Amino acid sequence: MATATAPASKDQSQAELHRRMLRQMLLIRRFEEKAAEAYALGKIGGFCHLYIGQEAVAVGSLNALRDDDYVICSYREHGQALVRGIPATAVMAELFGKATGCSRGKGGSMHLFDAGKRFMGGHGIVGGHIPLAAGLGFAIKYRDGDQLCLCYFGEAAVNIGAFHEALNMASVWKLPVIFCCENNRYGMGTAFERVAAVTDVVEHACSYDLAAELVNGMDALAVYEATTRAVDRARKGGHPTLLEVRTYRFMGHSMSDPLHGVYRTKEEVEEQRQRDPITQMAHKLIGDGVLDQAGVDALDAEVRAEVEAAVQFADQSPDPEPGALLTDVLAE
Amino acid sequence: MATATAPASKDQSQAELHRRMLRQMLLIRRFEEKAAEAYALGKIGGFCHLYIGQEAVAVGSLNALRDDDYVICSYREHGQALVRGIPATAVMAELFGKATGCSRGKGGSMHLFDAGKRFMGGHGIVGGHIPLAAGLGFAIKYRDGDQLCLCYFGEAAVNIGAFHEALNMASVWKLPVIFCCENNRYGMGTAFERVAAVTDVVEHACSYDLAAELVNGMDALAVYEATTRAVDRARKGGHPTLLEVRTYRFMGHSMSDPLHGVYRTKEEVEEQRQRDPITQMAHKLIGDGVLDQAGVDALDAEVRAEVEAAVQFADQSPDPEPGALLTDVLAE
Amino acid sequence: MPVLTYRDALNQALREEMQRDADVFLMGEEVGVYQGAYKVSRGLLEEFGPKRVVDTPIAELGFAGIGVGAAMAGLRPVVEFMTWNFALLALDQIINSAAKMLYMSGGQLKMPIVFRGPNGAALQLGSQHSQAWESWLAHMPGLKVVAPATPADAKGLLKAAIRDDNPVIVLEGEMLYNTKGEVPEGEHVVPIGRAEVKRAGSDVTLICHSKTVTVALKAAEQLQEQNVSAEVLDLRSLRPMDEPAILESIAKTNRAVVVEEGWPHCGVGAQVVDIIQRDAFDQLDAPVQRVTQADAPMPYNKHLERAAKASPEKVVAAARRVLYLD
Amino acid sequence: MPVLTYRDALNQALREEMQRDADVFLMGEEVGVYQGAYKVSRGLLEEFGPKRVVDTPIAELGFAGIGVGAAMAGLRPVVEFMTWNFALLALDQIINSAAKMLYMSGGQLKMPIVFRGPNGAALQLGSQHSQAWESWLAHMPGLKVVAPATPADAKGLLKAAIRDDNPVIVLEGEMLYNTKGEVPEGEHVVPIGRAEVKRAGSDVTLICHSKTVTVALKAAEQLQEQNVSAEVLDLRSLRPMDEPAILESIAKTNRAVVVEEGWPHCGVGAQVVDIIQRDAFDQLDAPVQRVTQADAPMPYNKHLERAAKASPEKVVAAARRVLYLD
Ligand SMILES: Cc1ncc(C[n+]2csc(CCOP(=O)(O)OP(=O)(O)O)c2C)c(N)n1
Ligand SMILES: Cc1ncc(C[n+]2csc(CCOP(=O)(O)OP(=O)(O)O)c2C)c(N)n1
Ligand SMILES: [Mg+2]
Ligand SMILES: [Mg+2]
Repeated sequence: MATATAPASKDQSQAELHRRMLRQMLLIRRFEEKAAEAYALGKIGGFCHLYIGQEAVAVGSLNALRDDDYVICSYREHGQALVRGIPATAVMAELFGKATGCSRGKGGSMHLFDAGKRFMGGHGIVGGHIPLAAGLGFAIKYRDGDQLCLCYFGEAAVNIGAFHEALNMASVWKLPVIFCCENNRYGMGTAFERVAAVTDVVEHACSYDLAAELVNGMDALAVYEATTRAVDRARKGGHPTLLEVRTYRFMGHSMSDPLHGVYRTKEEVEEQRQRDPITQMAHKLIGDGVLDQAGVDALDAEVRAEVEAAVQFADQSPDPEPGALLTDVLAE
Repeated sequence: MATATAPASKDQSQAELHRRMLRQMLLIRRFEEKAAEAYALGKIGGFCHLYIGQEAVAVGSLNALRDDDYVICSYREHGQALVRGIPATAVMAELFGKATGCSRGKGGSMHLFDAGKRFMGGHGIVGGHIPLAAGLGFAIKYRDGDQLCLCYFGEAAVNIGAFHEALNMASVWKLPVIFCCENNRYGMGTAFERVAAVTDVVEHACSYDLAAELVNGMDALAVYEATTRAVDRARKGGHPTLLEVRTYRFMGHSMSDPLHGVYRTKEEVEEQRQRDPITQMAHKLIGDGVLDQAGVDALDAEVRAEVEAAVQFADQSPDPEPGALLTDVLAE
Repeated sequence: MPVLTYRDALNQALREEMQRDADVFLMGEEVGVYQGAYKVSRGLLEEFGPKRVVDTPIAELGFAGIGVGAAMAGLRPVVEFMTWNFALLALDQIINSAAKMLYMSGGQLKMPIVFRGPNGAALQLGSQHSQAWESWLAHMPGLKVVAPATPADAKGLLKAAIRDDNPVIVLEGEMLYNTKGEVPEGEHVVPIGRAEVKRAGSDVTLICHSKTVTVALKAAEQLQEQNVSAEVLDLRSLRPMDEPAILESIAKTNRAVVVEEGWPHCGVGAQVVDIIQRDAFDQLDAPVQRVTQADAPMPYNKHLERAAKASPEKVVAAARRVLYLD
Repeated sequence: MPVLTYRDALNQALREEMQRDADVFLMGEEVGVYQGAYKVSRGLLEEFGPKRVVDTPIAELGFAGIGVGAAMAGLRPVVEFMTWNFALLALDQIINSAAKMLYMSGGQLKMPIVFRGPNGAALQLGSQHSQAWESWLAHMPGLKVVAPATPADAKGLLKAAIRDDNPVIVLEGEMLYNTKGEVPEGEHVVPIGRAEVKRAGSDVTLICHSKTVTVALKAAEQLQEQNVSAEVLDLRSLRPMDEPAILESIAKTNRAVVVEEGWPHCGVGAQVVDIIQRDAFDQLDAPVQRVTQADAPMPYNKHLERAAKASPEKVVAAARRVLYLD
């Protein structure tokens, strides 16, 4: 994930970064589309929360990290898992519940893990992983490391106590943590303004003396830049940051939720789709001369093949052995 | 508790109010001193948190309320119970665990209740009663009442999730609640600045769009006035308020805690004692010509007698019947 | 008698009680605009308006406490947890505020509140979303705990819960919401604390509740084919527990299997065993057997999940063990 | 062998493990500057500094989660709850994060964390501060749960807990902190999962743990005067539970009384009963009896409180019942 920026080749490496970011966004989009198909076919079960519409957030932010930084997410984490470099095969196999999945088929869509990639999970209790993020930051500081922890959560998590307790301690102890709130306006079927007294999430930074930034989450580069600033603060002295990234989810809350539902209008969703972060990024890259349309199409074809292969891999992978039911309950 | 203010006798009724407030502060002080004695004698058991030093808060705020308003407190609630009009006899008997206590001997120092006086308890889990206060406000609003709920808690409760969840909902639903934070600088042995990223509690009002005021908690009249303003806001349209009342506890955290301990200096306690809210109030009343020193002494003698009688009452009262162990577990 | 789903039976109970008593209101996540995460509250916002059907933020501890506060003032809140998994965050309010309020106030403050929502595993929801909390909740004095298995009991027990002056925990089953059954119209209140024989039998008693009633009934059918007559006793209430009904059945069969959804260690079934061995020791012809969830967090993979859950096959095997048939 | 208080034995365990392994740290309310609410951490701040002895805000859910996060990164946190009553607020992190992390990550993330603090009633602390949580915690797969009764076990089990790669719950007793006993110096690790006979006997087994060991030992003395020889079996670990030790004792005495601090319904004792009746059915000469806390919240009044708690008298009476002496 580390971005090599030798001064001589700055433009080139930047073009490379942008190209990679577009590819990652496409990978997420195609992956999620296939996941939806597989869900409809009953190959994936349980709750499955797609990331379509929010791709710029994971892609923009994770590219600002180093490989030895920690990442921790809510249950809407397919995108982050892919960008972090967990192979699409292992992520798809996990959704299929297979032994080859990144959590050996025991976690599922909401609990993707890859300890080697310092991807510390998908977590299912809203807000529950925010203290864990502070704990990862605590461990870094304890060991005098210069890593950080990037933590993703939805705006609805701001209403729950764990968020506040964790932000306060992260600030008191100056932990190297970036709290990245993906404000997609809704928690399931509830518009944020119906349940939050103050709808600018960044406002909460004042109560905890955190650095804060409000970011356009439909613009991967804006997210990249804001995260880079937050990363700098975290590495130098561990000042934590609260990022509020305004984004939108194009699909229902989970696979069992209709596309727009009663809580938002079809028109609103259509309007938001006009701001598709992938189209915008592709447009920019074409404008910058980094890629032409054919180049974009080629990238898309590439990721489609990658996702197709992932589905096949997942489909053909074995289920966990029956004995797996009782392993991993306790470590030896 | 309601203050009758017919215009003609405004000065007189104000003098009356101030005299009553001084008497109430003295009552708390003498009550607590006797409670400490009784504790040393083993007549009172368990945790016992004295209110000495903070008298101006309960007295200043509760005098701004009506009889049909709700009051709810933490475990440090002897003062509020007395000002609310629970007889000293019933409060002392509760501390003694007697059947005549305001909670029939089953609650103890931390769980004083008087439903008739709308005194909705002492509660023992830090922050746990703050949502209950919002619920009482919810019920008032549900019934289109013009009452309100006044809720007391310490500054350390600001670090716990329940505080945040409750304030947010109270604001979203515009509940008639006054959140009165008694900031006495310490939660047990922990100075607030060691555990809170931002030490001005009022700052949290911004995150929840609450009205807020910072108040000198050593000045009963300042507390009275600030509370009156908050009461007005609550009755008209139910806008909730966060009051931060700066005060100080002259004694240890509870009876088992030494007077100053290792977490604060003897000098600091001595210095704070110079700001004794009772001395200040007496001084003001003498200056205003409401009372002379003899008048103050007479008040003091009166409350001493009242407290002495309370101790006797408590001492002579019977324990609950053995069968009480298994009653009140469920309502019929 | 009309045939309703368990979901609609609950909906009917809520609607009727809200019509009957203006102090009853419903609050929780997604109960209003969204019509309920599992549609139990469908139509209620439209009928009763936002004052009585209150959408909350995701703040289980906070809104449970608001419910308790409202009950202190005499309202009769029904607090919905989207699932009981999330109620873990609200336990302080359920236990320390609701269950103890009457006691620690010396009998002054009643607590007419209902906490309800789906409990236990559904399908492939993974470790954090598949937990059955009945033994925890049943442990607590000051609470009542019910776990209806059928649409009729769902309606009748929810109505009883709402009318009760104590905090009542209603454990529903996501997997039960679509099941159908006859439901008496109007006034149908099932008293809390009474078990019911769902199928009579004479050789062995299968003691169960909630989702495991279906499991036990299927097992009873399979046992019938093996010429074993199993009685299926649905506890319905877990606190208080209907000890006389348990003992009566044991007096008849002298053998029992307890089936529950939760984990084995300190589960509700252990308490049932304790009651039986203590008060029917001399009538027992074999040790009581238990069928529970595997002693592990719930795995996501569907085969592992199936293997983790109580099943008719496991109940049949346990019954054969208590009958010394294997 | 040196005689230490239970408090100092715990302190010694913490100190030795912190000296031994730089990844071990202690966090919680008042553990540092204040030297511990019950002085278990006395002197540790001075020896190890504020990096390793961390005073937290009152935020049980948050700091428990920070501990879990630190353990995910490989540190070995010891999280102190001022009392387990307050840990109710942190259960989501203990259950949903700590107990399930290894499982739902498919074996990738170990969870070497200890949650400890006093559990159960002390004296006159009232309803919200007098709760014994062992049956709740013992219910959960993914946790280990220990409840030492003596200074030696306190040291040995805490050391074992800190070295364990799993989340271990250490239930201490406020009423035990001042009790004294011989404690082996240095390397003294009591394996988790092993009960211990604290007094040998042949007529009846008194099964107990933590504070109730003292109660059972006193009862055994009184029984001795009545010519009844009682064996006192201290479970020490509640999860895993030492089933062989229980069965071995029953094989000898054929009779048992289970004594616990918690409430009766679905308590730990019910599980012990289940184990005994299932695996020693034919050896039992009488139903197992239980002595528990009264099925009510804890009252403040001292006489009522005394009546609520398990006592030697109640244990003696129960023992006489299982011996058919009354
Ligand atoms: C504590 C808790 N309460 C309720 C839920 C059920 N639930 C799952 S996701 C969700 C909405 C969360 O919204 P948000 O945080 O905005 O994230 P988004 O889904 O928009 O990414 C809810 C209510 C839960 N998982 N945890
Ligand atoms: C959730 C919880 N954690 C810990 C405690 C133990 N405790 C009781 S009072 C207290 C300090 C509270 O301080 P503050 O809120 O400032 O109130 P004060 O005592 O100063 O009035 C603590 C830590 C508790 N009762 N509840
Ligand atoms: Mg959202
Ligand atoms: Mg304080």
